[in-house]
Amino acid sequence: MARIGVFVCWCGSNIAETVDVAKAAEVIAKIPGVVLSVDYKYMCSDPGQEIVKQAIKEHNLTGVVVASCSPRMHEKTFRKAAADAGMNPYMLEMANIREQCSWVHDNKKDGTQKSIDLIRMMVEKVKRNKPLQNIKIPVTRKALVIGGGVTGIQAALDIAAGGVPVILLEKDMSIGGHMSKLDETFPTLDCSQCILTPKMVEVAQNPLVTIMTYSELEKLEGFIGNFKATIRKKARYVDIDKCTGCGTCWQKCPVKVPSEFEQGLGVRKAIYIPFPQAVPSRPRIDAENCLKLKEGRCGICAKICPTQCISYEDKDVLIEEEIGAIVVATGYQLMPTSAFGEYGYGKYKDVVTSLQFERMVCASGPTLGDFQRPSDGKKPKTVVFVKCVGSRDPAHYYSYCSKICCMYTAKQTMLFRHKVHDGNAYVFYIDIRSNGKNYEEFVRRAQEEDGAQYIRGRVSAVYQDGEDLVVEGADTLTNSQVKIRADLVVLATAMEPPKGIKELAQKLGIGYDQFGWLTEAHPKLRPVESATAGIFLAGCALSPRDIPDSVSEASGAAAKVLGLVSKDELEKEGVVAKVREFSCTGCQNCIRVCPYTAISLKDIRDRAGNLIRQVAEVNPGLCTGCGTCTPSCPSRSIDLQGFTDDELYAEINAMAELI
Amino acid sequence: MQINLSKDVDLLQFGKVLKQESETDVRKCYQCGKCTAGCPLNYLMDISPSQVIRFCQLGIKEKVLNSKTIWFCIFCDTCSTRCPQEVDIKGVMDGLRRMATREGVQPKAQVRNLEKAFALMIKMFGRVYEPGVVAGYNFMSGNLFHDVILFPLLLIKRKINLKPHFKKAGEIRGMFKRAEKVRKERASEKGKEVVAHE
Amino acid sequence: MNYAYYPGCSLESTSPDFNESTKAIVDFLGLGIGELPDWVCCGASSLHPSDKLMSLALPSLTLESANKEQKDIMVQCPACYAHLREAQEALSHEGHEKDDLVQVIGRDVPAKMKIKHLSEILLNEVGIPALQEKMVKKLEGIKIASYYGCVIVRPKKLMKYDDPENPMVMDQLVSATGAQSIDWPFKTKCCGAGYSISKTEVTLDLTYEILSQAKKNGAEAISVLCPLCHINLDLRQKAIEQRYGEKFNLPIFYYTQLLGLSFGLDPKKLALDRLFVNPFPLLKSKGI
Amino acid sequence: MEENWEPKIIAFVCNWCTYAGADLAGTARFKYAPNVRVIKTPCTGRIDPMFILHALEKGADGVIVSGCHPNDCHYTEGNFNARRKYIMMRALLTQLGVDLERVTFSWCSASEGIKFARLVTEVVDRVRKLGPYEDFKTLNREVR
Repeated sequence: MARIGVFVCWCGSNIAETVDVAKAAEVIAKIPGVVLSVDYKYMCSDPGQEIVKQAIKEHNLTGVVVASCSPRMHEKTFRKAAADAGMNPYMLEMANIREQCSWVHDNKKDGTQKSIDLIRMMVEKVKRNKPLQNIKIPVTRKALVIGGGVTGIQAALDIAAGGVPVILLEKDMSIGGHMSKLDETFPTLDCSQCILTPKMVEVAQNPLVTIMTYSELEKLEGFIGNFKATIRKKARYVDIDKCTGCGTCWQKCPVKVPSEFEQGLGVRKAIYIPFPQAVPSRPRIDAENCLKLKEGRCGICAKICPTQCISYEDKDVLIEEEIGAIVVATGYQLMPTSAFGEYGYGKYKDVVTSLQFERMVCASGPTLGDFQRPSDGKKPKTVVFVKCVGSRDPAHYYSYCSKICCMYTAKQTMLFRHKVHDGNAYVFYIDIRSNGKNYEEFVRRAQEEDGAQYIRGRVSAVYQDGEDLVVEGADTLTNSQVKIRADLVVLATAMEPPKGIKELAQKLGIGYDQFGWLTEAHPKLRPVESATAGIFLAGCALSPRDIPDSVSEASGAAAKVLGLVSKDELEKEGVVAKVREFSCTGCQNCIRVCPYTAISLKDIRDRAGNLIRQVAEVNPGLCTGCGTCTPSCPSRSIDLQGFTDDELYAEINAMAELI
Repeated sequence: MQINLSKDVDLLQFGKVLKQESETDVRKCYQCGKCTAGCPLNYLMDISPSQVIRFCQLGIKEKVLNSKTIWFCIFCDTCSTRCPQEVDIKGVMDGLRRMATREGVQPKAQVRNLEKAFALMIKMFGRVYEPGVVAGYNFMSGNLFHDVILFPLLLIKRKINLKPHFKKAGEIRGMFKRAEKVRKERASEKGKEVVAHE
Repeated sequence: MNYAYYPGCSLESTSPDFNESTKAIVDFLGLGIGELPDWVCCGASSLHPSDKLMSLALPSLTLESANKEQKDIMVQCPACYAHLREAQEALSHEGHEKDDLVQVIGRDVPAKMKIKHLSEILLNEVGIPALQEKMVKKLEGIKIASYYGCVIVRPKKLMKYDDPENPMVMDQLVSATGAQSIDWPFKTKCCGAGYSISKTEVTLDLTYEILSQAKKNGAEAISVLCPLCHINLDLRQKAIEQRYGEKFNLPIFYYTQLLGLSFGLDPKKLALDRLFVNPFPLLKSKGI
Repeated sequence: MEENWEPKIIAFVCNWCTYAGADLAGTARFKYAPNVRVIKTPCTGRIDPMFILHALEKGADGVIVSGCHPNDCHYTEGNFNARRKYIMMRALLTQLGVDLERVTFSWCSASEGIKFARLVTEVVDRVRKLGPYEDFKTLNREVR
């Protein structure tokens, strides 16, 4: 038989003014099961809490209802008090007779009546409450960072700085990402290599960081604190532990291929490192183009390799890792010029992407910084920069703004003018978005000091006319058409999610938007978390960002990871769903509606191990207690503890009879 | 130029009619100017296509209905094809022309006479009898000898067949009448008086 | 294949050469496409702006007769093509517009039939291999710029013909003949046909650009699929040369004529003699 | 209709948006009709259509279901599930001959205290016009 104690609070005059607390307590006392019903001026005060604790002990109460302010205010306070008095905290409920009663009604009769009802409802609920235990989940003290760009590198460094081992996973053969391809960076014009390569070395040398390049996530199982990641190390045909990176192989290799790192502007060999500062500075053989692997001819590299580290029989390897938390920093890719018909579908050599431009001016680029245009090596004197190519174009491509183009275009006009002092730089823009520290000043500098000619309007078409390119644009400020004969056209093409991102997101069980950008748990308050517990997001994986934003998000995500793995056990509220196995039919409705993939099928076998049937099983680690599964169950076999059908129906009954 | 938006403009009414006529939403336009940039006839226009859209956004009807631009537009559709915001600029020009016609605004370019000539031909013969069109056009535009030099050439090349052919002419005349009627009804629904167009 | 041929007014009057060459190759290929009986004007672009309703009603009549014959429609003139398509759209979507239309025509018109341009039919339904089997002459060595004009490719949603920025249908047919179809930027630039009569100088300005671009890209002739484009580039080429003091002397072929030549048809049947810019010197120089 | 009858309204709300909204109505002192009794659930996704029927059966004259706005759900998609169920529910209610005027579904965020206050008053007025809800109770009696 339940022994409920009820404590009605005056909250000074806040409640007492419109609720006859004494009368309420008195009426409630008559409810069967209520052994004690008192009122007090300030329940939340220390003496107030003492009253509760004492009562629990003296009357050995099985449940408590505190009728005062909103549970959002003091539920924790009172549940702690109850726990201190040796009662299961989930056996205490609050009736909200302040925010939802005394403060919104001014007629004392109504107020009192409503308070009595509200308390009554809670009493009926508490009678049926079951003691719940908070859930404890063990945590693996190891993190996985997916993506070895500047974001991933920063996240790995920060996590390692917290003393936690990290695996830095990169699908390409070197870490460094897009930033390693840039020449100089806005708004400070310091050289990208100079600030990035030290970080690359630092992360490579950090004993807590394991870098896995040319590897991808194959499979992910488990849940927060307890992930099991399967990683595919793709065949590299070079044993990077034995290899010294001496470079004899790629000097001797006869095959020349356009270099991905140089955006197709330079060449590489079939065995190669992408760029001199690559980390690890170890080559790989590109199987599509290697003569040995294609036709069985050649094989020079293996012959001349001083350390015998090349093996043409190399195969992909699968590695399993226990992981506690994951940071996804998969970055972006740039739309190629070939996507844009009005700009020549990439058939004009001298229409390039902004990233190609970076390589053209970069001192470590294919021309070693000597500024030449791709078609004929001529030094361009007139360069036209076109912004919002593929961005802000819902009719054909993407509706979003790629965010960084305004800034890097301004930067590129400067780089150009520093190479060609008497050159003309034209920039076609719709709006200039320079909201960042020293950004606006930077854009002004490009125009005022480096003489970039900004034209407000879009470009309708670009076509080859003899040696030159003709740019047909508009200047909407004078409302005139403008034609420019240019030597080079640079398209600030849109940033888009990298290929394969959706597949990866599905492996991780995290959400993405219609474009493929990963979605954060909350756009404002949980910007670096995914909806799946234990998986965090940073950088351009979420949407276009510049380096400062990406790096700060990396640190943010790292902090989240450290917070998570800092304890050996996670503790979370006991309000989770529970399956009644005997009646579960395994229809999987709950599995379908669960937003957190917290429910799965479990086999039930007899002693002989034969499968009898399958039933739903809730993973308390993943369950957030939303209760969406409960109404979806046709056989009433899954129930949300703390808000069970039993408890809620009791509330309904109590209310309906009384009011 | 000064516009008193709070006084001179009936944006709602104008916007509604324009949307009906052009089946497109000018509010989508963010003035990137790509339409102007690609327009083959911009060099003849008094205000650029993107400006026309802008004035429409502001609801300044007089300006657009009295512009040369709407009459110079040749419907090559380069603008609409490349517009990033799916604004059918051509459709807007088209709609504005019809609105102008309805409100009896005198066209600011010569093209209309040609249309009338065409319409006349079709009424008469059911098919366009091109020498007739040219003649009719010249007559209306008061430039009787325009292009006449070309006729001998055309004749030599047997490129004009001189006998007009009568096809369903009667029926079509009937259709013109009914079209007039329907237009009147629609217009009266919109509570506008109609300047019939023949 | 079950098409009826809708010539349209231009092909009837000012562009008989297009008309004849079309009939010539259609017969030669034995596609069995006869002319659609009692078709009427499509109310082309110059009626359109002033009178939307009529510009939909007229082509509806043509759709109706095609329906009577239970045939799909084969068109050559892009303007007609566009207007038939528009009428079809209007008729196949319930709503205000359709109601008005029905009221004007006096009855509802079912418009389920296919409407296709001959070039599409040749490329997609006959197919290059089948065409090449029938080819006896290779037009080798002629550099030809395929010029589409605006109407056939725009608006894409309506015409569904080919990529408006870089269409390839005609290019493929032209290179099938052995001629070299060059890549150039003005394939779909407007020729100003709408002003051919009312504001000729405008047309001249625009066509001049097109001709000179073609020449710059090494074209020796231009292939077109639109009667109005043809008039402007061919008939008015002299005027253009005078206005800008620049000689072009670019023969303007209809793609049907080029195909006809490669089929070894009689130039007279293809009405080559009707072109203003005499194509024969060029053809001779290439030994065709 | 019995003397001085007052409509009984029961409101099923989610913890994160509407319950907080109701609290805000309190802290801001927006007055509303006292006829409503709020039952808190973690998420509208938890609200079983049967709750609504049960409430009506047990003598409620009107029901409010309210949670986070679309896309604001604390549990990302619980409220969409709720909406789907509610659509089904409406069909069911009409089947059963329950006047849909008695069951109100509304989004109400944690910042919309005033909206909650108005919602309640509005529903109370509407139900007051409809009069007490007897059908199910009589039905029950017959069954018994």
